[in-house]
Amino acid sequence: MVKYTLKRFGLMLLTLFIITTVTFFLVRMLPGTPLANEEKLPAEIREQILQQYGLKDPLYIQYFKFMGHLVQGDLGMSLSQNGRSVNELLSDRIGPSAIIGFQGILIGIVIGLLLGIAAALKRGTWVDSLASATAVFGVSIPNFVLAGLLSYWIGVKFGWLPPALWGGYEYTILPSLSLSVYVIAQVSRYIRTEMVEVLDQDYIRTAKAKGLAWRKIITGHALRNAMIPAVTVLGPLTVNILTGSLVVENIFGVPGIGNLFVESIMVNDYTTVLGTTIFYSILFLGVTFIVDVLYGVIDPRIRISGAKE
Amino acid sequence: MNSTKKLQKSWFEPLAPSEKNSEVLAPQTGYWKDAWRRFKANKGALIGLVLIILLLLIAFIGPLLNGFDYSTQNLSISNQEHLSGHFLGTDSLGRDLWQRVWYGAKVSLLIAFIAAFLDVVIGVTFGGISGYFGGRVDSVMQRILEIMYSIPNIVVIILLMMYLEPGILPIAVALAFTGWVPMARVVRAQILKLKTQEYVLAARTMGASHFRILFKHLIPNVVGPIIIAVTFSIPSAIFFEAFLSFIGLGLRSPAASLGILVNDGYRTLQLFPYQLFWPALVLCIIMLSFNLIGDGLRDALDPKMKK
Amino acid sequence: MTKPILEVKNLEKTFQIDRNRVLKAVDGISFEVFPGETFGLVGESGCGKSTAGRTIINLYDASNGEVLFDGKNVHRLKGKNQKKFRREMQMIFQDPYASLNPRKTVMDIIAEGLDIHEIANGRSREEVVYELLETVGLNKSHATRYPHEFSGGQRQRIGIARALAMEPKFIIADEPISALDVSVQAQVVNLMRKLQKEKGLTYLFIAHDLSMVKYISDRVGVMYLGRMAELADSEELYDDPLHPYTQGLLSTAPIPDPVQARQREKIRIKGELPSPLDPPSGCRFRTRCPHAMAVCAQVDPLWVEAKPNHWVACHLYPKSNPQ
Amino acid sequence: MKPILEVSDLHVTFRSEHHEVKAIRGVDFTIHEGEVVAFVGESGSGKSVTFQSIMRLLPQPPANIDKGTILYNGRDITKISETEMQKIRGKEIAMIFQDPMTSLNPTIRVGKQIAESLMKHQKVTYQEAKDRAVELLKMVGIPSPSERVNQYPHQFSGGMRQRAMIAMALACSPKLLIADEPTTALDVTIQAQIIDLLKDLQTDTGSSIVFITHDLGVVAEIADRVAVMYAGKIVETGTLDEIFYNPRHPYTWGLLASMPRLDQTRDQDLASIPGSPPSLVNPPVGCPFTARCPYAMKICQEQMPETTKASDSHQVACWLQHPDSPKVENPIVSRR
Repeated sequence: MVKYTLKRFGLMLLTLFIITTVTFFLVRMLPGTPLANEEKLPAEIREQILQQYGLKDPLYIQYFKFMGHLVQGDLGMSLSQNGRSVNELLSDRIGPSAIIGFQGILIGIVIGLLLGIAAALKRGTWVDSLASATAVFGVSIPNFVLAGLLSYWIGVKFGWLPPALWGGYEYTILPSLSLSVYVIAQVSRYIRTEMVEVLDQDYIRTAKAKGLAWRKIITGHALRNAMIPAVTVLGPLTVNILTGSLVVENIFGVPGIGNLFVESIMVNDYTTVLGTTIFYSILFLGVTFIVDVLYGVIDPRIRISGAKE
Repeated sequence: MNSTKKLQKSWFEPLAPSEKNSEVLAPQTGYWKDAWRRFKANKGALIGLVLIILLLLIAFIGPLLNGFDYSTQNLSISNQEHLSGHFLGTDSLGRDLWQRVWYGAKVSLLIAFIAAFLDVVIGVTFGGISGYFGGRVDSVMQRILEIMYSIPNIVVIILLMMYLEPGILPIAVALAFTGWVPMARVVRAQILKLKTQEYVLAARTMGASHFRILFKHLIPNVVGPIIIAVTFSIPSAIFFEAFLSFIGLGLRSPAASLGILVNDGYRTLQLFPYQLFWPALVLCIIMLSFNLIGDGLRDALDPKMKK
Repeated sequence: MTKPILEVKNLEKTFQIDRNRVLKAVDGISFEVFPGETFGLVGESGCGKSTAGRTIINLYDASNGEVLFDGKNVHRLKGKNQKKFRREMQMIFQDPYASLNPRKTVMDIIAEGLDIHEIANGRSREEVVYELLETVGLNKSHATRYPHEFSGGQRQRIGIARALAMEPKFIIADEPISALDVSVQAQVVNLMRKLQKEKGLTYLFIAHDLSMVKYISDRVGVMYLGRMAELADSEELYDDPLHPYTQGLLSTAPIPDPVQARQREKIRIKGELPSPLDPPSGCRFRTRCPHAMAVCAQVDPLWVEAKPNHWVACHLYPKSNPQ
Repeated sequence: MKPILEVSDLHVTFRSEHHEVKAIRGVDFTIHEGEVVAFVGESGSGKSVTFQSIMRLLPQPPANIDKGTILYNGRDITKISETEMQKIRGKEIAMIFQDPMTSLNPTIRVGKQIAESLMKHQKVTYQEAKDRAVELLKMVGIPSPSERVNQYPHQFSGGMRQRAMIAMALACSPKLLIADEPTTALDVTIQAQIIDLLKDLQTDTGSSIVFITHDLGVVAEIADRVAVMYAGKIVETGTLDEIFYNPRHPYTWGLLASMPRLDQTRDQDLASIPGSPPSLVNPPVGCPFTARCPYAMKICQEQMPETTKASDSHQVACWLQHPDSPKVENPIVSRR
């Protein structure tokens, strides 16, 4: 188990290294200069700024410098926001993103779980149909459309919740909901499939033959075994929340990292784009790593034999 | 023996072998015929299929129904929701929305199809080689796949789009850059499973070449999962295309795609919501249809692979 | 005495499980098969009998030792000889569901060998297939159908027809009946025996069911954990089993006769099969053997002819003891 | 001997949207206290379905008991509620299954899986139940049971798992144990060990055992009485000796003759039964064995044969028993 964890961790670091390197060169080789928007600057000031950001060095030197700083957790200075470091920008923006992301995933998982389990237990009934309809609509309506609809109807037309911007808690609700729909769809579909499969297993029949009550079989045997593989869906969900946050934050004007990323792309702020990409990669790789390890911990077949089948 | 009424003696004569019902075979069904039967039984899938066919028909015939084109601006009739001849009204530059929606739908679908095609080519080749040859080749390719899989695809697509000139082909390429990974995983897993099947061993004992085994035995048996994966990669490509346009990295006006239209619609959402509504509706219908068809195909082609 | 058609000499087959573990599936077995006979290879799951069969037909490379078919090493064949070997030796598989490609018609399945080797001998492909279908007790109308429309027994017949299409001399039957229902098993066994008589085939019959192996085979080899424990004529093996493992197998094999079942001496093999990844030292069977001695743990018993044509590897027989 | 389980006219159908499979088509039998009854038949003959439907283990739908009574100790258990049934399952009637790999929950410790049954039926604490589980594991011959009780199923070998299943089934000393092909997935040497174990436990506890198998060799080892099933019906029942040495039904003849015996010489062909069992989607109106029967008569195609008695314990459902039918000698030479 320890060996397995270390191996996963190593692979994660390797992946991170590759992503960082590729992103670095990709971003640095982009057409146009970072200061393209400030062409009116006098030549010497331009020179000075380029010098100051180390952009005059040969690319490989820049790369080593960048990696050196990165290891210390320093993502460098932003090119568009004078005098601010990317770290600062990220820490300013992480709050709103974390709130709506976390709420979105929480709502999604809770509703998705309930819906999926209900559908599996009541196969072929209206609950099942409702769950599959939710699942297919949930994955079919893009979050940028959904966000717009929610903002327009609930925000503008009915005025129940603020349609945009960032203030008190009520401002988090619509963005979170927009993010959660896809999660509901994925989780309910996945849990239903797993649950149906588990309920079909021989050991459920054994439990029944022991005289256990149905409720006990569901909670003691079926749910537990259906949830183990369901843990793996957390990885893809994180990516989805992340993708969603880019547009959802934009539409609702949430001052989060997604918004920062899109803004930085628009103004060619390379260091911020690079920093945000790395931040996202770490987030995603971290979640994947935790999921992998968690899977090993909760499934005794892996925990004890130390190998996936 | 109450029901033993009048049993005639003659009934106790032995039956000739020809009089016995010989073994009855199951009704003759081919794989595709069978799959089509199961697909038809799935109402959702059928609705999806009908919707997408209708939508394609309208996308091609619809624009002929009024005399406008998708790019001509006429500021004097901007933002008109109800205007004779303009079925869906006009946008902020006075362009005909009906024309723009269908033009955009075709562009989005084209991008999706190209991306899906690239997914198949790359994914099947990669997954097939990795799964079939196994051993060291497989472990190296497997590592690559793992790394590709653990990079958030949206980040890669965005970075690529910053690099590439926005256009139909570049966008499709950027989408395929990460899109082939799930396909490769599916194909690899299938080939890995199939190649130890006894019918493949039987072919090998008869001296079949790698080529024959791959193309006569393995690929035909992976076609089902490939089709399913393609069906799901199309809505995903449509989504990402729209997403890119939405954040300003995709196609740009005056070109039209569903993403651009949705994005334009947002600018005027508060005042003219219909400009968001129509393109969004078409976008959702396309996504919904393909997802429904995909679900139906999954049940029909591969009853065991319901994940 | 006639020359053997197949000679297996000290055959070994190992699989690398991961960096540190090696599975010795077949660990140095030797036997000969003579033209026209049926050689039975019997043993429990994990004894290496199927791996042996697959190595003999060159689905796997041999890790050590050699397999001679008609005097030629099957793992070194090239070009024309290779092609000839692929026709002369055929295999029938265990699983009637997995051994036929679900996407192909019976016609294409049976004709696969004909297509690969481009041999229809002047007759049309259809004619050959129809004739083969008749031979195995099916008929023409079955040719256009798909495997899933057939019962297990019928599928196994299709598998046999596919092998026969190559006009082989030698057929390896890898547990051909163990997936079939009892009433259908006899059909397939009778068909195989009929074909053997008509076409002068030689069989290597691999199975775990001792009574069926004994019935169909002229000679039987008993395998345990990758090694050959005993080899003799089937009657001889039944009348006078020498190896304690064979004795145990014979006394535990279910017999459909209550009186015999009650009367026969019961030699129970205790314990369970050790992991093939970590087999016991010396004699592989010693951990479960009622007669195990100190020497069994230290020394591998030699493979010796304890009685004429009756070979065994067990320290109970003095010649097996290398000292 | 007191009857413990009496089943009469049991009909079970599997219904799906497209078709109906009439899996059990009128089955009658009685199990007495302390006896071992083997149910023999090929796959699809309905032997497992019969007992899974008695235990109400089949998901409904698609399965449904259309007709019939099942008396357990004189009480019709088709009429009782699910909660009542739970008190019978595991406590009165226990069951073990074919595949010990999949029949144990992979994520729960073996000891807990045994304890569950005790906690449910005997209202003991978890600790007491676990102590008892150790004893049970010891009883079924598992070495170092106090460690094994805390392990997971994947840490057990196949034979050990089947022993654990048996321990679980016997936890509440059931009156009837249904063993559904318990040795089919095991190697011959392990199979013999499990049969010995079941025999010993049966002698010790005096409970009745229903032993479902397709292997007549196993039947000969363990059974007191035998019921032969074909296409959802019992075609012949009798004592072990009656079935093996004086069988009356052509299907039983065929089954017995198609198995080679260890002392069988090679020159004679095995008697085989041609063809394969009929589909139960549209089962034949007459005797289901007609198409494969060498002695089939016209009446066989038309009408289901009545069950007739060959002796007090021996019943056959075959038209050959009718006085008007031609006399057919049992083709199998009695080997007694």
